[in-house]
Amino acid sequence: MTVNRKNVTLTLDDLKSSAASLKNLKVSIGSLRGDQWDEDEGPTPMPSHTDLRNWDRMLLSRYKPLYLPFCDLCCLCTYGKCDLSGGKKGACGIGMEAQQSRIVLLAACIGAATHISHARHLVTHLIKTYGRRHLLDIGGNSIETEAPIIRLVCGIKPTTLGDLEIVLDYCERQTTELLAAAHTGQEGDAIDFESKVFHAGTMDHVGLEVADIAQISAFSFPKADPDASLIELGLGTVDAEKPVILVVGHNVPPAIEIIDYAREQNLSGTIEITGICCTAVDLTRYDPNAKIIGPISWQLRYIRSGVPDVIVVDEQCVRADLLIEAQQIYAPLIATSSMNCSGLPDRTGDEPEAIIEDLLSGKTPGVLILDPEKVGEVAVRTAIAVKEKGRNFRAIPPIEDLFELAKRCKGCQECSRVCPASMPLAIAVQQAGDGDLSALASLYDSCIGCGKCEDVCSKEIPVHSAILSAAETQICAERFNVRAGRGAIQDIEIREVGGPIVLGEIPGVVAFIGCANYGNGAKEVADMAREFARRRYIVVTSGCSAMAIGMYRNEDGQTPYEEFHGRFDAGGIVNVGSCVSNAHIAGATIKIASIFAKRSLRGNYEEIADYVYNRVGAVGIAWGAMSQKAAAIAAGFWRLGIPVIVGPHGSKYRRMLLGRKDKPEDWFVYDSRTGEKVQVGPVPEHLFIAAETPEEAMTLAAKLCMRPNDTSRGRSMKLTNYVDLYRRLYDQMPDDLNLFVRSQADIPITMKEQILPILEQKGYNEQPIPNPTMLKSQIRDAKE
Amino acid sequence: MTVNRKNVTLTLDDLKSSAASLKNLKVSIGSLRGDQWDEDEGPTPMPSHTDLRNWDRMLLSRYKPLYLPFCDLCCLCTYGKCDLSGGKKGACGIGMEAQQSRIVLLAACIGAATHISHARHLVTHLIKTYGRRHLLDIGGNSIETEAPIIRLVCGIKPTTLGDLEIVLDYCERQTTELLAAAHTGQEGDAIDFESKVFHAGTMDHVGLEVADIAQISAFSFPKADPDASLIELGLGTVDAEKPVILVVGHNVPPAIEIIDYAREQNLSGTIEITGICCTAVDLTRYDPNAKIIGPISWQLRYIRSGVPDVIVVDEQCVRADLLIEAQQIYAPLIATSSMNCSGLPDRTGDEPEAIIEDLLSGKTPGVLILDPEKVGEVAVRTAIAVKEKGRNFRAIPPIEDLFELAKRCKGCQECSRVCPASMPLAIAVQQAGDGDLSALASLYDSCIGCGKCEDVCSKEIPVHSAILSAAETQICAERFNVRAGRGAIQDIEIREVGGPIVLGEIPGVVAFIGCANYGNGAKEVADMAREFARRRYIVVTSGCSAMAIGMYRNEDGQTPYEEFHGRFDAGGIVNVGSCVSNAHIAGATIKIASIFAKRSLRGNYEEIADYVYNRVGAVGIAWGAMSQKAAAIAAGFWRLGIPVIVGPHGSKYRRMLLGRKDKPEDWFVYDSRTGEKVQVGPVPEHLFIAAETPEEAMTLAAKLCMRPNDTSRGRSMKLTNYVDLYRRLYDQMPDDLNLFVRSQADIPITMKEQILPILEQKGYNEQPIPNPTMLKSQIRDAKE
Amino acid sequence: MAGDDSWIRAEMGGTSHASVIGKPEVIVALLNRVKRPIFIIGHEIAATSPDCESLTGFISTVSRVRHIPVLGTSPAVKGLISHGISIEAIMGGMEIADRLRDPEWKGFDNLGQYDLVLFAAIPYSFCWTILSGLRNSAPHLNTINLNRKYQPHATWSFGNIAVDPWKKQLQAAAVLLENGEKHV
Amino acid sequence: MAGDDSWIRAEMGGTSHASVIGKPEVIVALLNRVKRPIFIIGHEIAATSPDCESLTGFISTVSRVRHIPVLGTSPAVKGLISHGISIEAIMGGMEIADRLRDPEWKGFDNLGQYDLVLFAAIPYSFCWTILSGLRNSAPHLNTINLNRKYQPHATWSFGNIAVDPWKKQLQAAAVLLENGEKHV
Repeated sequence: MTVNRKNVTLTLDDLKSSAASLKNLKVSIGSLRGDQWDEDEGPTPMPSHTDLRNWDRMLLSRYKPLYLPFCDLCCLCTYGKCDLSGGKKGACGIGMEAQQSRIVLLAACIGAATHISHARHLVTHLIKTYGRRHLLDIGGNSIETEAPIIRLVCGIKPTTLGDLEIVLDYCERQTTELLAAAHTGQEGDAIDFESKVFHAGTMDHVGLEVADIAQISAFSFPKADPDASLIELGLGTVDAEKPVILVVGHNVPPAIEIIDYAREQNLSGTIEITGICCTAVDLTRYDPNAKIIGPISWQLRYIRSGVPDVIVVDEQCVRADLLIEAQQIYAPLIATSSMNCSGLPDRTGDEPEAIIEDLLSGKTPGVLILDPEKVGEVAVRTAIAVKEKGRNFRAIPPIEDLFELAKRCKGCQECSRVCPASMPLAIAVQQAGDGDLSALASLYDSCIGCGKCEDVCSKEIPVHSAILSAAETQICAERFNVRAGRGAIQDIEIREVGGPIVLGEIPGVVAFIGCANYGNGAKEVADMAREFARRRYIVVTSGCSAMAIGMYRNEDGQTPYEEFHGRFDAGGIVNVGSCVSNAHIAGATIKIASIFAKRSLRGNYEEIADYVYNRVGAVGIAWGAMSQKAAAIAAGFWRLGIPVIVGPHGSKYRRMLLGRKDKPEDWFVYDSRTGEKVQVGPVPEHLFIAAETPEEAMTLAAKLCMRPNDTSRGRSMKLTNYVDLYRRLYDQMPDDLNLFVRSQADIPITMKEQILPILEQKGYNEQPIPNPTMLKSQIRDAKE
Repeated sequence: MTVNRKNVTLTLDDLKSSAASLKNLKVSIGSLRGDQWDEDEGPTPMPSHTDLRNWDRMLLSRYKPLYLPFCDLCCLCTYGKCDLSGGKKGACGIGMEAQQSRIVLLAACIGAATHISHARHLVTHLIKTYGRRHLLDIGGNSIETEAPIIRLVCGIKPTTLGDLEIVLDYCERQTTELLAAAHTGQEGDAIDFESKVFHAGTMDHVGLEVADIAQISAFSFPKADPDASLIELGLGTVDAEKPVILVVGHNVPPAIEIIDYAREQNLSGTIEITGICCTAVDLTRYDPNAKIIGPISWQLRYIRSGVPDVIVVDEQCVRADLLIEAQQIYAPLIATSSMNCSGLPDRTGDEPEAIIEDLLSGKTPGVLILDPEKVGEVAVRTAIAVKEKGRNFRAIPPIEDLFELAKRCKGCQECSRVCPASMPLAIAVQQAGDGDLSALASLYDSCIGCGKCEDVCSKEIPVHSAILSAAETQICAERFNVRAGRGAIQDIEIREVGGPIVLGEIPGVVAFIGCANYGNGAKEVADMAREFARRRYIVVTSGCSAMAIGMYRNEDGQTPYEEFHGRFDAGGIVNVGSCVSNAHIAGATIKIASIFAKRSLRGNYEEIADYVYNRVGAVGIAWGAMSQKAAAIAAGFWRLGIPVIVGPHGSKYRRMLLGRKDKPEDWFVYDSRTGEKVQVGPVPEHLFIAAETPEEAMTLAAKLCMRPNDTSRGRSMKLTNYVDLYRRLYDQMPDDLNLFVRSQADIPITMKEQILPILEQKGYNEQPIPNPTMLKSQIRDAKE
Repeated sequence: MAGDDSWIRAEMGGTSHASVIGKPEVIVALLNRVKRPIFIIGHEIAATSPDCESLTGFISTVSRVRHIPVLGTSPAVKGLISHGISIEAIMGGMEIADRLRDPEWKGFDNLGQYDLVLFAAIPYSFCWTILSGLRNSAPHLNTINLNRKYQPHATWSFGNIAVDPWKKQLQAAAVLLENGEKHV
Repeated sequence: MAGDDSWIRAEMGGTSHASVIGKPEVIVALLNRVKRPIFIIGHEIAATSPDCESLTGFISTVSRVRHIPVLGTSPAVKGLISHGISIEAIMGGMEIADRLRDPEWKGFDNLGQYDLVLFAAIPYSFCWTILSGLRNSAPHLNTINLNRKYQPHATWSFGNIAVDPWKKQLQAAAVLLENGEKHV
C-alpha cells in the first residue's frame, strides 16, 4: 500500500537537452513516501484491518469478550426483526455474539466517522483560511514528533495542513470499509468483528490527532504548555448584565470567529462569550477570557436560566431539542454545521443585516449559517440587539411556584423509572409538595440534565426545572477553574518520564476522558483524579472530565488545577484539551516507545503496540455515560494495549474484554532476548471493564498499571499503591497479590509483614523479568 | 470545491533555458478539472449534502415522511435506552421522528458504504492487475456518456480506472460525514436527516457506477449488449458428477480467477462453477458457461443438497453461518474478503499446496485467502480433490425419515411465529407427521430459506430441511435461464426512446431491483415484469430480481428472457446485471436528459433531477425483503425524483414518502417558459410506498409513471394502462382519474364512455401542459 | 404461548401494549364510546379460511347495524360485496394510514377525521407497522385489531387465541350490537 | 404499574422474561432444587434504607442455614460481616459474570461451577446487563433477582412491588428456610 494512490502523470514531451540542464524537477503529491523522512518504513503503513488482524486476535484471545446483549433482537434488515436469544440465529444466519460485536462496530464506526469528519471540517476550513502549506506546529522546538499516531499508523510525517488531507482520505476509506462490514451478509464471526472495532478505534485516534494538531497549529492554541492559563468555569462566572453568547458543540471555528469579530469591533470586554462542552474547551485555548459553563449536561440548566441571549451550535453533543429550548427563552439559535442543520433555513448566502433582522423580529427562531465568519458577525450583533431589548425570559419556575407544582404529584414513579441516573425523583417531588425543597435541591449534583423526567410526567410537572429552581443558590455559586488545554506532551517530558514509566517507577498514567456526568460521576472523577495525583501517578484528562475535575475544591479551597502542576510528570494533572486532544494521550504512550526507547514509528504499529502493551503502565477511565465517540476512542486505546475502565452504565457497551487471572496459561510472553516463553502473570488483567463503584475503579486502575516489564522497584511501587488503596477502600488485603509478585524484590518493603504470609499460603511464581513481547518477530534471534 | 484537493508542488529549481525549450510539461493528478471535458461545470460538482438540501426539502415538502417506528426505543448511547413513544424525547433530546430517520440514515450509510467499498475493492484489484491507466470502456462506440452519474454528481469525466479512485475518495468522504451526522448530539431534525439519507443514496449510486464500469471495462463483460447470452439458471442445471465449486457473494474477482485457473489448466469442461447471488450474475457476464443456482435464499438448500465440493465466499449477502453449513457437508470454505473473514486463519501468504492439504485433511474447515489469484488455484484443486474422495454428504433428511421427524411436532407454532414469510409451517409439519408431505412440499415456493424455523423448534425438527426433502423433485427440476447482464444502455437506445418516454408515449420504465424472495415474491415479480413487458413498458431488472423473473415460464414454456427482447425499448426485459449494475438504470434516466434533451450533466444535479422528476416516467419496484443496500439504492432514486414501490415487508423501512393527492395545493410546478405556477396534479403521487399486494403495486406503478410533461397522447396511453390494469384487478374504475386528466385530449379514446361520466361527476382541472420545473432557476426569464 | 406477545416473535412493540379484548362486551363498549369508526380490511379477507368467514360475518353485521364505513386496502374486498357489505373506498394501507394521521383530514364523507379504526385481514407485519405509525403520530385515534394474532401497537387487540374462542367472541359481539346494546 | 415490566423504562429485555416470584415458597422451592447456589451482593447493600435491612436479614439467615457462600462485588459488603455473614470473596461484577459463564470454572471452593445465583443490591442497569449476559452465555445457570424492581433477564425475579409486601415475602422465605422446609 502506498501513500500516493492517485493518477500521477508526468509528461515531458520534448526537452531539447543538448544545451540545457534541467535540475531538480520535483513533483510532489501530498507527502510522497520517504521524501522528507529518513526513518525506514515499517511493515504496515496505512494498514487495512486485515493487516493488523493477527495482533488483534492475539489480544482478543487473552481478553475474551464477555457479551452482555443490550437487546435480544436484530432489527437491521427487513427480514427481521429476529430474536437471537438462546442460541437462535437470525434470518441471515448471524448469532448473538456476532450481532453484539456488530453493533459495537457500528458504534465505533459512527464515533470514528464523527471525529474524522470533525477533522475534515477543521482542515478544510483552515486550509481555506491559512492555505494548504501552512506549517504544522504544535510545540515549537519542544516537539519533534508532532504527530506520533499518524507516523505510526500512516507511515507519513505530516508537515503542513495539506498533508493532513491525505491522512483523512485514508481514514475515510477505512471507515467506509469497516462500516460496510456491518452490512447484512458480511462478517459473521464475533472476533473478526471485534478486530474491525479495534481498527475503527485506530482510525478514530488518527482522526483525533489530525483535528487537534490542525487547530493547535492554525489557531495558536497553547503549544504543549504545562502552564497554560487557568480558565473560569461555572455558571456563576457569567456577567449576565452583558450580552451573553452561548456556544455549544465541538467544532470551534464559528466560536473563534465570534471572538475575532468582537475583538475587531472592540467589543471584547463588553460581551460574555460562554461555552458548553468541547467547543468551550477549545475556545478557551484560543481566548482565556472566554468562559466554560460546564459539560454537556449543563445545556438545559443554562438555557433555562435565561442568561444566554444568542445560542450558537456547531456539531456533536448538542441536544436535539435546543431549538425548542432556545425558543422558550426567546434566544435566537444559529446552527453552523452541516452535521446539525436543525431544519433551519440556510441563510449562508444572505447579508448579516437581513439575517439579524429576521432573528430579532422572531420571523425565524433560528438560522443555518455555514460560513463561520458570518456567524461571528451575526452572533455578536444579534446578542447585543437582544440584550438591548432588555427582556429576560427564564424557563425555570420561581421557587414560590414549586410547592403548587409539586403537589400535583401522585407518586406514579414514572420520573424515577426513566431517570438514567436512577434518582429518587418522585420522593423528592412529593417532599417538595409538602413544602420541603431540600431533597429536590440535593438531586442537582447527581442530575445529568436530560429532562426525560419532564416528558414522562402525566401531571406535567417540570421536574428538571423544579430541581434547578430548588438548587438555584448552588448553581449561581458555581465558580471554579480549569487549566486550559495544553495540547501535546513535550518530547523532553517524555524523555524524562520514559524511563520511570517503562521501568514502573512512576506507578502509572491514569487518563480521565469522556463525559463524567452520570449520577455522582463528576464528583467521583474529581476524587479519583485527586487520589492518583496525590499518589504521584501522572493524571491526564480532557474534555468534560477535565471540567468535572475542576469543579471540586480541596480543604484549602483549591481546585485540583491549583493544587497540582500541569506537567506530564508524577503528581501532575495534565489537561490536554478537548475530546480530540485525547490523541495526545495515546500519542504520549507512543512517543515513549519512539523517543525514549528509540523504536521506529513509521508504519510500525504492531511493534509499538506491543511495546506500549508490555511496558507503558497506562490506563484510561471513562466514567460517565457515553456516546459512540467514546466507543471509538476506547477501541483505539485497546488496540494499543491500554486498558479502559468505564462506569457502571458502561456495561451497556454490550461487551467487556476480560482477562482470566485464574488461568496461568493465558499469561505468557516471549522474552525477546531468548525467545523463551515466560509466565508473567495477569498484567494488565483486563482490557475493558465496567466497574460498579469508584472503589472498584480505583483499585482496578492501580492494578491495571502493572506491566510485564516493570522492574522490581517499579513493581513494588505499583503494588504499594494497589495494596494501599485496596486496604483503605476494602479494609482487607487483596487476594491476588501472589499473581503479581515475581520475586522477593517485588514485595513492597513496608508491606512485607502483611504480604509474606499471604505468599507463603498461596505460593507465587518465581520468575525472572523478561524483555517482554507478544510478537515472535521481536525475538532477537528472529530479527537477526 | 475542487476535484484535486491534494498537495501538488511543482518545483523546477533550475532550467537553463537559454538554449533549451521545454515543451508541454504536463503534470496531471487524477482528472484535473476541465482538462478533458469542454462541458461547463455546473453549480454543484462533488456536492456536500447541504449543497442539495434545498432540492431535497422541496421533494420532502411534497412527499412528507409517514413514520412507522420499528422500535419505540433508542439504544445507541449508554444514557439510554430511551423510550420515544408518545411524544417523549430521549436523554439527548431527540424525538421519535428524527430517531426513525436517523436509523434510516444509518441504514443508507451502511448500504452506500457497502457499495462504495465494493467499488474500492474492485478498483484496487483491477488497478493492480490492469494498471491505473487502463481505459474505461463499457460499450465501445455505442456509449459516449460512459459514466452519467459520476459526470452528474462529481462533475468529472472519468476515462481510466485511476480516475475512479478520485471519485471514490469523494464518496468515502461524504459517507463518513453522513455517518457522523447519525452520532448522538448531531442532527435533530427529521427532514434534515431525510435529506442526508438522500445524499447517502446519491453516494451509493456513484459507488454502484464506479464498481460496474470498472468491472465491465477490465473483465470485458457484455458491453451494453441487448443480445447478451442466455445463462443457465437453477439447481437442476448442475452436473453433480463433476467437481462443483460454489461461489457466493457480490465481488467477483476470486470467482473470475477460478474460471481463469480452470481455463489455464484446461479444466473448463470438467468442473462445474456455480454461483449464488450477484457474484453468480457477474461471473456469467464473464463466462456464460458458469451457472447461476439462484438468489440469496438458495444458500441453505443448495449447500444442504451436498452438491458443492468447495464453497467460496466473498462479500455481501453471504449467510453468517455458512461455515457451519459447509461443515455439515464437509465442504471446505474459502473466505476471500476482508469484509468477511469468518474467523478463519489467514493463509494468504502460504503455498497453495499447504493450504489444500489442510483443507482436505479437515485440519481446518476453511481458510481466509485475500489474494484472488491464489483463491482460483486453491478452489479448483481442492474441489477436484474433494470430488476424488467420492464421498457425498447431504444435510437433508431422506424422505423416509420425514414421517418420524414430523411426528415429534406438538403444534407449538413457534416455527410459524418466527417465519419471516408467515408460512403455516406447524400445520404442514403436522400433516407430514400424518404421512402427507404435500403441504410441506407446497411451502417450498414461498420459503425464503432463512432457517429460523429450525433454531426455534424445541423438538429439534429440521423444518427447513424437511421442506427441501419434501420438495426434492421440484428442486431438481429447476432449469431456467436468464439473459446475462448487459451493462449500460446504449446512447442510440436512449436517443430512440428519449422522445417517446419524455412525451409519455412509452408508458413508462419499470425497474425490478433487489431481492425478490419473500413469500411468493419471486413469482409475483415475474408476473409483474411480464405484465408490464406485454403492455410495452420498458422493463429493466438486475440482481436477484432478474433471476426471479427467469424462473417462471409462460404457457409456451418460454422464460421471459425468451419471450421478450433485451433492448431498452418498449416491450423489452432488460437485465442490466448485478446489484451494482443498477447504476445503469439511474444512468439511463440521466442520459435521457443529457443525450435526448441535451441538458448539461456536469455537476448539474438539481437541473437534471428536476428534468427526470418531471419528465421521465420511471418507477422502481423492490419487492423482496431488503437489507441496507436496498435502502441506499432506493434513496438514490428518490433524489432523482424516481418513485420506488416496495413489498409489504418494506413497511419495515420505518417510513414512507407519500404525496397527498387530495391536497391540490401540493401539486404546483413552474412553467419554465412563463414562470407561471401551474397545477399539474399528483404526478408522481408518491416517492416511496409499500404495497400490500402485487395488484396494488401494479396499479401504483402504472400511475406513478405519469409525469407533468406527458403530452396528451402520452398521458392518454398511461391512463389507458392504469385504467385497464385497475379495472382488471379491482373490477371497477379507479376513483382518482379526474386528477390526471388535464384536458379532453388526455382521455383515452377507447375509454371515453366510461371516463366522461366520472369526470362530469367529479370535475377536473382543465390545465395547459406546462414545461414543468420545480426550480425557479429553470424559468427562462430567470435564466436570461 | 402468552396471549399478549407479538404474534410474530421479535416484532415486539414498545413500552406500552394493546389491551387484550377479553370478552365481546369490550368491542361493544368501544364502539359505543366513539362517533366515527371505520373498518379497514386487508387482502387476506379473500382467503378461504374459517378466519375469513368469521370476519366477514362480523363486518357484515356490524357495518350494517352501526353504519360503519368499510375501506378495503386491496381488490380482495370485492368479495365482501356479495355479503351485502358496501365498500366506502379502496385505498392502499399506507395511503390510508397517511390520511388517518392527519387531524385535518375530513374522511371519505367529508364529515371529519375518524376516531376508531377496526383493522382486519391485513398481513401481520404490514399491519404492525401501520399500527405503530398511527400510535405514534395519530393520538386522536384509537385502533382495534380484530385478527386473532395479538398486535401490540393497537389500542385494543385480540390476544393470540385459537379460532374457536375468537369466533365465538366475534359472533357474540355482533349479536350484542345487532340487539342494539348501547350500554354494557 | 405492571409488576413485570423492566423497572427502568425502556430497558426491556427480549422475547422471554423472568418469572415473577409471587410467594415466598417459590424461593424455597428454587433453593431446594439446586446444589450450588451463591449470593452476589452489590454495593447498594450499604445504603441506609429499609430495602437494605430486609436484604441483609434475608441473606444472613439463608446463607447461614443453607451454607450459601456470599460474594461481594464491592467493599460495601464489609457491613454484612457485622451481621454474622461471612464473605466468600470480593470480585467485581463483570469479573464474576465472566467466571460464571465458563462451564469449566470450579468456583471459589474449587468444587465446581455454581448452578443458581441470587443477585441483590447491584445497581439496576449494571445488574440488568450482567443478567442479560448470563442468560445468553450461561445456560447452565439459573438466576434470581432479590431486589424489588423487576429484572426481565433473570430466571426468577421479584416484580415491581412496594417495600412492605416484598419485605414480608423475604422474611417468610427466610423463616421457611430456617425451619428446614425442604419440600414446598
